[in-house]
Amino acid sequence: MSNAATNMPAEHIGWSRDEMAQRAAQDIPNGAYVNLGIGIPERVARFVPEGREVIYHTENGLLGMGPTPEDGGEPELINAGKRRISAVPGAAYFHHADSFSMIRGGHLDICVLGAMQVAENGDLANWSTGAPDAIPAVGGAMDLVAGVKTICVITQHVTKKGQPKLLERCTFPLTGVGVVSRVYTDLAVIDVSTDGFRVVELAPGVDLGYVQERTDAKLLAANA
Amino acid sequence: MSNAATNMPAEHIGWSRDEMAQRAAQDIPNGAYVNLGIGIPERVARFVPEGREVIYHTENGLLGMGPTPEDGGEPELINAGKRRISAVPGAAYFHHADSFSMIRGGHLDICVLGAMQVAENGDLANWSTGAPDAIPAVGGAMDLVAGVKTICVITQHVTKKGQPKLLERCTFPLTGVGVVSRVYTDLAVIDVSTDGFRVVELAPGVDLGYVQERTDAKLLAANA
Amino acid sequence: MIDKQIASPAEAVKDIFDGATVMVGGFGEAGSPIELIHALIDQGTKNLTVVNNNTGSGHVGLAALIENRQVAKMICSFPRTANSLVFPELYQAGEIELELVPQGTLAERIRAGGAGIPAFYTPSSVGTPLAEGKEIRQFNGQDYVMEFGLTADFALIKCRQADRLGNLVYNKTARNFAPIMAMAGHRTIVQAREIVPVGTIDPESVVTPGIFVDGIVDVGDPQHESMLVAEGRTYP
Amino acid sequence: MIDKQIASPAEAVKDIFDGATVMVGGFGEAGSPIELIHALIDQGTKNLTVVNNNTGSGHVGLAALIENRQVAKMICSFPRTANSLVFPELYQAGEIELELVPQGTLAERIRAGGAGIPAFYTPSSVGTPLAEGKEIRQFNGQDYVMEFGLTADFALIKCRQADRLGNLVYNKTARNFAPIMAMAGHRTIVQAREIVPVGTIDPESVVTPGIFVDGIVDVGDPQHESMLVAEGRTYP
Repeated sequence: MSNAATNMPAEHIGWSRDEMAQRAAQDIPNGAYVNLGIGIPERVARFVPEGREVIYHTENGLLGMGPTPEDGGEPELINAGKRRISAVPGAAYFHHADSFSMIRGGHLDICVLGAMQVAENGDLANWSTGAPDAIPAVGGAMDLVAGVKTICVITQHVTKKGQPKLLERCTFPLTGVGVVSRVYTDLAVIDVSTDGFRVVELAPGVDLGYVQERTDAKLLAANA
Repeated sequence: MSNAATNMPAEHIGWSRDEMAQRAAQDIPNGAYVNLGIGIPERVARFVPEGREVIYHTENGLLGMGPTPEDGGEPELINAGKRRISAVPGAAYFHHADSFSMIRGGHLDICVLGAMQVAENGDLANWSTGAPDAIPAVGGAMDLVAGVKTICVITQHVTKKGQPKLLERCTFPLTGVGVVSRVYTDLAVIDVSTDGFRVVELAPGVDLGYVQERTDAKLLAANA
Repeated sequence: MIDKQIASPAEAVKDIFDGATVMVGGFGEAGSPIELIHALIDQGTKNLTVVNNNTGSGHVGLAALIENRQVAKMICSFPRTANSLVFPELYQAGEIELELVPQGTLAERIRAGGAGIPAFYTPSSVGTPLAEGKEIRQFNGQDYVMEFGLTADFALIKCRQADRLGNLVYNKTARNFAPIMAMAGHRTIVQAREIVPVGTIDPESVVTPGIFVDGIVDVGDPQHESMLVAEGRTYP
Repeated sequence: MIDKQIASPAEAVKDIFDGATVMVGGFGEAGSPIELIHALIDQGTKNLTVVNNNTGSGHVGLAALIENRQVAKMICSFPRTANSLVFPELYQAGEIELELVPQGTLAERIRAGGAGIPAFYTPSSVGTPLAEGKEIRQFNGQDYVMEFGLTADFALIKCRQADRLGNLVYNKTARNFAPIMAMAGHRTIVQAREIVPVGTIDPESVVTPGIFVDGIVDVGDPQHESMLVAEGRTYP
């Protein structure tokens, strides 16, 4: 199935990165405590609809993360991606053990992460390709997927080489077992249901067959 | 051995409560972090020699406990005995888990406690007589003896009924196993050594035989 | 907008159900959320398991809740104190259950519960009756006892200042169990002496970040247990 | 009188011995005690086990300590970052050991070590390669992995303000691992941007009480790793 994808310039079909982030932002309710991963997930914060107040957590010790500061910021106010950030009024600083108590203790509502692979049973792989010469690095990903109530993934539907990232089973080392609830790709919004991947929404101009061709697991239609 | 004690008015021989506290205070070095139990141990703070700065911990959440306030104090500044206290400059407040992390993690240098019984192997019983109808209550005693580097006991040498409190083995339920380093009684200062109780110092007018008569374990002389 | 303020203690406790586990802040009277406890007495919720270091004093606050036969079980470290009259009598009559836990183990169990740690090992109580029946395990040649994390359906606590987001700071030794109970309570209700605008509390000095707090009630001039006891007051 | 002040970074690190385990505060550059690390490079202490979330960047600070072949093993969660050049090369050459730990588990292990907890259970990493070879145990029908508390011979951290008793407050997200490393270090050395008279720091706002601190060095105008890296600086 995956070969078909390589014949298409994926960037011309489906949602852009910002549109993926915007779509994910629609699902974040007022009052949610949210942790956003590095990359496309970070963009979600820009698109939360007016009128909703969302509190952003960064696992290096801040609740109430604000946008990138216009003045360039300061080296001791950074996010988990080590980028300079701001803090909103009502923020709180705390140490790492307290920060991961929030995560592990189930106090955060939503975490939006990137992914290398997502399996139809909700398994997530996003930290290592398992290549023997790679420098392994995991950060807080395993804690986030183990602790946060709802884990969402934002990812391109296929790799740069056109390989599917949504699979029956992950082939890369796992980050967590059965943890993903919903996946936002450039082609569709897909829930991990007890029956497997269920397509909730398709990007404009994309049909189920097109997405299925680029997915290495069976996709269920929204109303199936 | 214990019967002899009942024939003597113990309060006329040996150290007074304040003298016991004063003697214990001599052994507290400058810079020590100290937790003092309720009762005679609390008095130790009054007698620490001039020039030594000692930081007092109260397990309900304060490092830098000061003396009883002259103005009567306030209901939200109390010690572990629920008595109103003051805080010295340089004090710090913290929550209960942090407070017992200090204790359990071995960060406190000295804890001075009262005792019902002390055994020659360092076992301590100070929370329950084991009477079936008693309301059991333990507080922080088991944490303190398990965690603080040096555990000292201040106690009358015998009970009000003249029964020895220093024994070969405790008969009451234990607070901790092999935890006591030194005992300050009204009659003597006694170390718990690998060979058992060793008398370090006798109260004025008290000889070893007199203390031995009131002890249900063998006492070693200081220089033996 | 997020606004966790609740109009009254009565409304704040209305979801507490029969049979719930309720953590109640305070060490003695310091930090005791007495107005929330009294609202729970007014509500009459029964068969509660209550977690508190003590069992209250006199005939007000936690002692009154126990006296009103709303508490089936206490989990605490020191159930008798100078003015504790109610619990000892019910306990000796076999009318209330007691789980006695060393104070540091109680604190750590609550913190673990809030931090998603199901169990941990501690040296406290090893070799004593309070370790009987529990798993003992050696690490580095020393014995430790396994203890379980503790969570609760509700936590009722008291603070000095709160904002609408639930950021809290406390007053002196009234802090005690409140920050960890706020973590361990599935629903944490706070009575605040003062509710201040967002941004008032220094982010460096927040003790309980708002994520742990679900509801805040303004109780600007709380009663003091020791004064009520000294006056011989009872509740209700 | 208690006075934990030490005259210089060189004197502060002089007891660190070959083969010691050293916790180094900081998440990336935020909170990195760069002057203490450089003093350790000057001293040349070898065969260290270093605990830090990362492995430094460029050729200064922690990266320079590694580059100077003083570190035998790193315990960390994320050993490669944008400007981390030194560790990857040595690791791929098999010249430095790595114990990779999920970030939250690393934090909890350090906190446990400082709190006298020898081991605990966590859901993080269950079902992944990082749980392989570790004890898995069920609580309430869910799998958890057992992890051990972590202590160190020394902790090197950075703070915003200190007093002579060792009470500390931090600056924003530079707080990160410092308070728990202060607990877990048998000897905790702090570089402070400012040393203030006792009584200056509000007792309600102290983050690290002095009991966890052994030595304080005044480093009033610390270097910033990112600026040094941008300038292409190396150390020594």
